[in-house]
Amino acid sequence: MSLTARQRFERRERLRGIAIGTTSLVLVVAAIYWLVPLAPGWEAVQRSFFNWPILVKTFPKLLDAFLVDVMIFAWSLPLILVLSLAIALCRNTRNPALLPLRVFGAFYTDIFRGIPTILLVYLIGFGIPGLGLSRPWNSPYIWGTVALVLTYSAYVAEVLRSGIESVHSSQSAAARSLGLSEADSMRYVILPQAIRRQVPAMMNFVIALQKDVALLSFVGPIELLRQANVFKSLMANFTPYVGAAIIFLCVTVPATRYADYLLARQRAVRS
Amino acid sequence: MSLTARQRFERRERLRGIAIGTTSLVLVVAAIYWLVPLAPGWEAVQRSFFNWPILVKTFPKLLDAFLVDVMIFAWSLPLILVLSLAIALCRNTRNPALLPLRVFGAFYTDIFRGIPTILLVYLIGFGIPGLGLSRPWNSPYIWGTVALVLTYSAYVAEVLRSGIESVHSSQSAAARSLGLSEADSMRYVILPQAIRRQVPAMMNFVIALQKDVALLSFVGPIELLRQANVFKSLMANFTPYVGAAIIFLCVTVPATRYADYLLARQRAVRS
Amino acid sequence: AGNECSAGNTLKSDRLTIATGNPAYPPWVMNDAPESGEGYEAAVAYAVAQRMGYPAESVDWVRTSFDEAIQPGAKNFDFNLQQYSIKPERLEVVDFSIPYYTTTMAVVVRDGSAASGTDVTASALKKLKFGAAAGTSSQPFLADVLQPEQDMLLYDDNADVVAAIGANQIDAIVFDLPSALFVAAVQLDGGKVLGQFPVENNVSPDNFGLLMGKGSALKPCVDAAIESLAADGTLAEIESTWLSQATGAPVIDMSK
Amino acid sequence: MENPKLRLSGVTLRFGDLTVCDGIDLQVASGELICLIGASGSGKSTLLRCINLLEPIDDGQIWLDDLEISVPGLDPNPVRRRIGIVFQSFNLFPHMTVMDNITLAPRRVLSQQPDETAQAAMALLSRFGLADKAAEYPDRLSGGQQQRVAIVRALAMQPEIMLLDEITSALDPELVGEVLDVVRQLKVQGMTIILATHEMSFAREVADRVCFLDAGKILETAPPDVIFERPSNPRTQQFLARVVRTNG
Amino acid sequence: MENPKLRLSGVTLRFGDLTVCDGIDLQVASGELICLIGASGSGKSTLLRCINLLEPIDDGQIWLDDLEISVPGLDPNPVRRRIGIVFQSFNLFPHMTVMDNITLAPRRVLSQQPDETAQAAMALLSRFGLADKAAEYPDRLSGGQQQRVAIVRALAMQPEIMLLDEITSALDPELVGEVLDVVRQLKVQGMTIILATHEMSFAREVADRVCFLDAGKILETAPPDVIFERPSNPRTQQFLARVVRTNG
Ligand SMILES: Nc1ncnc2c1ncn2[C@@H]1O[C@H](COP(=O)(O)OP(=O)(O)OP(=O)(O)O)[C@@H](O)[C@H]1O
Ligand SMILES: Nc1ncnc2c1ncn2[C@@H]1O[C@H](COP(=O)(O)OP(=O)(O)OP(=O)(O)O)[C@@H](O)[C@H]1O
Ligand SMILES: [Mg+2]
Ligand SMILES: [Mg+2]
Repeated sequence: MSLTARQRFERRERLRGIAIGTTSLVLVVAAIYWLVPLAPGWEAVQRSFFNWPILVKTFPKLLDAFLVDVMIFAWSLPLILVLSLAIALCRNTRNPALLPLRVFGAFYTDIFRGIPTILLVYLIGFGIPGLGLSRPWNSPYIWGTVALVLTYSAYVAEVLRSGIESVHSSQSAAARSLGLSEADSMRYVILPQAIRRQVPAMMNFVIALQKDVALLSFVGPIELLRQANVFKSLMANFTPYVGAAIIFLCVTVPATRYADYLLARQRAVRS
Repeated sequence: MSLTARQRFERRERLRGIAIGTTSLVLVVAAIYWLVPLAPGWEAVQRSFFNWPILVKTFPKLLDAFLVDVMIFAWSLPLILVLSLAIALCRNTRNPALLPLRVFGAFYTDIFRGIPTILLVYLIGFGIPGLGLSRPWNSPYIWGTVALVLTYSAYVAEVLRSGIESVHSSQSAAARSLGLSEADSMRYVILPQAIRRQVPAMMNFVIALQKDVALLSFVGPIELLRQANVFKSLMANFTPYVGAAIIFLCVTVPATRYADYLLARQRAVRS
Repeated sequence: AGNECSAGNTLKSDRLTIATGNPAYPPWVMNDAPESGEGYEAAVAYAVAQRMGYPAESVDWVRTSFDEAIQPGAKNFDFNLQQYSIKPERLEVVDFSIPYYTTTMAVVVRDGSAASGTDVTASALKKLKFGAAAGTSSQPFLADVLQPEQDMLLYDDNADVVAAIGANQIDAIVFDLPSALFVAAVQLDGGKVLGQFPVENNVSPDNFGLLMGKGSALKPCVDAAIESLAADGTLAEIESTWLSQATGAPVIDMSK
Repeated sequence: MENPKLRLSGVTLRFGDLTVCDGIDLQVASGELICLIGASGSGKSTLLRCINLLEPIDDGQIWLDDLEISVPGLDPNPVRRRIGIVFQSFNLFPHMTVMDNITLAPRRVLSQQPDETAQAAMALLSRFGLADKAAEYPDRLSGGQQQRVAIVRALAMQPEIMLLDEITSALDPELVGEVLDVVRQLKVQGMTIILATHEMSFAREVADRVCFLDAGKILETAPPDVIFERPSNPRTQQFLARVVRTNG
Repeated sequence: MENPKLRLSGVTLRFGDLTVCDGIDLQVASGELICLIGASGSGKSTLLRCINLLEPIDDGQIWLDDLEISVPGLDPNPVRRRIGIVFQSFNLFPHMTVMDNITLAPRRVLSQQPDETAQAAMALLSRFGLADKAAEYPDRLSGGQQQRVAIVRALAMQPEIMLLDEITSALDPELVGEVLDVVRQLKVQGMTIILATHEMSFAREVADRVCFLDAGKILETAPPDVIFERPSNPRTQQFLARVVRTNG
């Protein structure tokens, strides 16, 4: 099929863009590749951060430790979603009798976003077991997770709340006019739309959570970043962190790309 | 003025809500106040976390250290906003010739969200100065800030991007139809609306940034959380963290309340 | 196992649970393997255990961070050693044994750097930019005793301080002497102990004690064990095996 | 009127200082079709929303048969089941197929069996010529189709009264016809209908009575002939004069 | 036609498989008022967007006076300055006052002095009876007022052609009148206008020529008398029959 004028023009533009892009990429990479090693401290930096033998030596143990992250992540995420949803719903009530819930929701997000997570992890991870719980109920996994869930759900609740508010009130009017209860109209009509709109913002937090699982290490569990930290201390070398970064990127990049792809497809299909 | 039936009903409901709320609050507080101290470990926990003499002794120094946070925050925030805006605009270009910018934007957000911030802080905070910069150009304040800005701008760019995408395309059509350049229609028409919509999400990150300034302490600066950490080690006591939390809350809670108030007022005035 | 003092008072009956850091550094613990008994603290731990009636095979090791060691709940160890300085503030929440090692502070610089030519006097040292590992005794020492003119920088651990001096962000580091010797010799390229602070005059004695939970019933047993180890010269012997002699590091003149 | 299906007495609603419904009295007999006409902002939509309890009224009463539904604190959902409403902007649920849009409420509120609901929904869809659209998402439909789906969705709850709020004003003139046909059908089947509309000619054709609203008050209620030929209120006269001029 | 102000030749636009404009030929003389009519989805809005270069066309050419504006890669902004467009949904900028809505483009694009622009804007606002609304935000205005502001906003750029896309279809019948009055004014002042509309009676009154669009093609172009009285194309006949029936 022969191309129209516009298609030819756009193809030329696209090619030009790719050419410019590739050229500049190559230039930048070449500059980094040739110039950085000329810096006087390059060898030392390379030894500290990009040390192949150390990477090879530590990587398997890092992978092991990553399983702990995966585990904690896997059970924290649903808890965070449930709790943040509950808080967002609290903040969203309109019924005058439910004022206390609104106040509670505002308090909750203010406090748990405002307190440094590390304090919360200490306070809950050490403080609550310190009140006299015995094993297994004093497990740092349990209480560290609680602290993480409290913090993150405060952030995610705000994201959900603005999603809920962004669904036009006419949708909820339509749902309630059919006789659906508040709960049903929230569940079937408002939330599905709200959540869909907030996927990029939620992805931000999923990625951050994936990394903040490391906060649990303050109260004991040895997960990926903690393991990298141990290796760093032991070997006085930062390469294990590079190993950790590789592991994280292998998980988060495909996840975000996939989420973006789903969103784009959804946008293309609908509307 | 006499009240209508509805007003009477709503006032009754509201009073009932306040009554229930106050009662449950009192009950919960009372339960905590009377029951928690009965726990066998309460005294130890209190000594470790809520130690009045330690709080009094450390608080002034914590406040001093907080100035460092304020400073870093003050110069990081504008940098983050500018950079994240640039990235969001890159990701948002539609021009086929600008494909490389889009790809760059996607790369940037993927990488800098995906890499553990601590690695970035080490890599940039120690690595770049280690290449052979001399004082003052190797300052941890400079390079730590760079690391922080790179990470945060990746997150904030995603927030801005979804804000920009949420402004209906008819707005940009209207702007461009008047002959406004792409840049002008972005600046005067799209961005003001996008940013306004994303205020709650941005607040999330402003609050998180306020606390994550602490990441700079990995490369030397003694800010609030590091100072708390020093006191914790010195005194084997977590109370200084409570002091730090109080300071943070004193800043973040009024800030969020104020942002919420502005948003609510805006919503009431407009539409 | 266990002698009449310790029996029945340990976490696990007939076994002694000892904690150290994660990781544990040389020269205190070699190769991050306390079970081998190699390294000063590993050796001391086994010696103390021995005196308390626990042969090596009755000893279990666990790892804790500093935070876990001082948290208010039940401890998962009988005693914990990772160069904990005995400080009055800490005694409020944990117990310490009598000191098993006393050391002083030392200054590490990079050989050939401008700072390596500094006079070993307090007034000359004050002009340097110092760094230290946060949470060690170095920080209060710098803040209260030496009081350098420029703000000090603090780091998470020795590795980070070493990186900072490598990046030329600081001129000098303060460590306890054994750590200083080890860092200068092993971790830091061309590192050098510029000088050590005098032990006398109460300027900087740093006493390491075994850390136990507040009110631990084991404290008298542990104290007795350390006392006897000190008395019969075992401690000195272990020290000479694992800690390099501090010869060659000049004593810093605090009066100038 | 004896046993009116719906009775409004002194219905008043304020938004802050603005009185949007101002002491509205109205009785609607079973099977009657009432048209509300009036300028934009005169309160037509708000009145319909009040009847459906989407806005709690400040004063006055609303009876449905013998039940006072305006009692503060009354559970509105059983009432809303009996009153269907269709909005100007359709308000279909964009994330659900047409079928799900229609069957959601019967399933959740009337606790009907899924297949039973689906059958009933298909029957309704066929009746309005939409049988082949059951699996589509709303934004794949034309405006007229969307509006018919919205009507079907309300009918699926088997309401006793239908409130229709300018259901044609978002449609292009070709599509208006198909939606108005649906209203004619409903009337023939004896549904009680209140219809807010700007389609004067349609109001004239189908209404049993027409109410002219202005600034929240019903200024005139009369059979269409009377309203359109010899309106008694000067404001009504003025309004109709202007509308007829531009509508040509 | 000699020296047409605007000339379209074979304008074609596809969205994927859908050909929305299908070889459109049209010449518009200076000062002429063309009405585009046709069913929803026939491509009226899209054609106007093509002329304003909001959609880059796939094939064909568009000339404004002697300038071919459809050249790929041409900077569209100087062209857009000369062509004003007003959308069905107004698309005012909600975060700016009426005055800022109007003066933004003159200030940024024509680099006018702020006070000069403000004066010109006030003059236009007064002409359309909006002088007292200059400081309001758009959502405080009625639909008719918003639409008039949108027209003023386009006029403030002193365009040579105005494209008006169903500018009355979001308005209630009383408001329609005031907006149509504006169009009559513009025509009197000699503006070249292309107007997509469903208001047949208005098209008939003001148009110099009417184009009937169907499925992206102009099926018939003729003076209004001819189109409305004796349309030659069967599809036009059918469309008009249905529209006139429901429009009563
Ligand atoms: N939630 C609200 N808050 C404040 N004022 C409102 C609200 N809803 C409606 N109004 C006001 O109430 C008045 C009546 O609005 P309503 O929508 O009922 O008019 P209408 O007769 O349906 O008009 P239209 O023909 O444009 O649909 C208007 O002045 C409107 O601005
Ligand atoms: N961005 C787009 N992508 C895909 N299809 C589109 C797009 N914009 C418009 N269309 C399609 O192009 C066709 C013509 O649409 P257009 O809006 O031009 O019609 P119209 O004549 O203005 O209709 P109306 O009277 O409803 O305004 C429609 O079928 C529409 O679905
Ligand atoms: Mg209405
Ligand atoms: Mg259109």
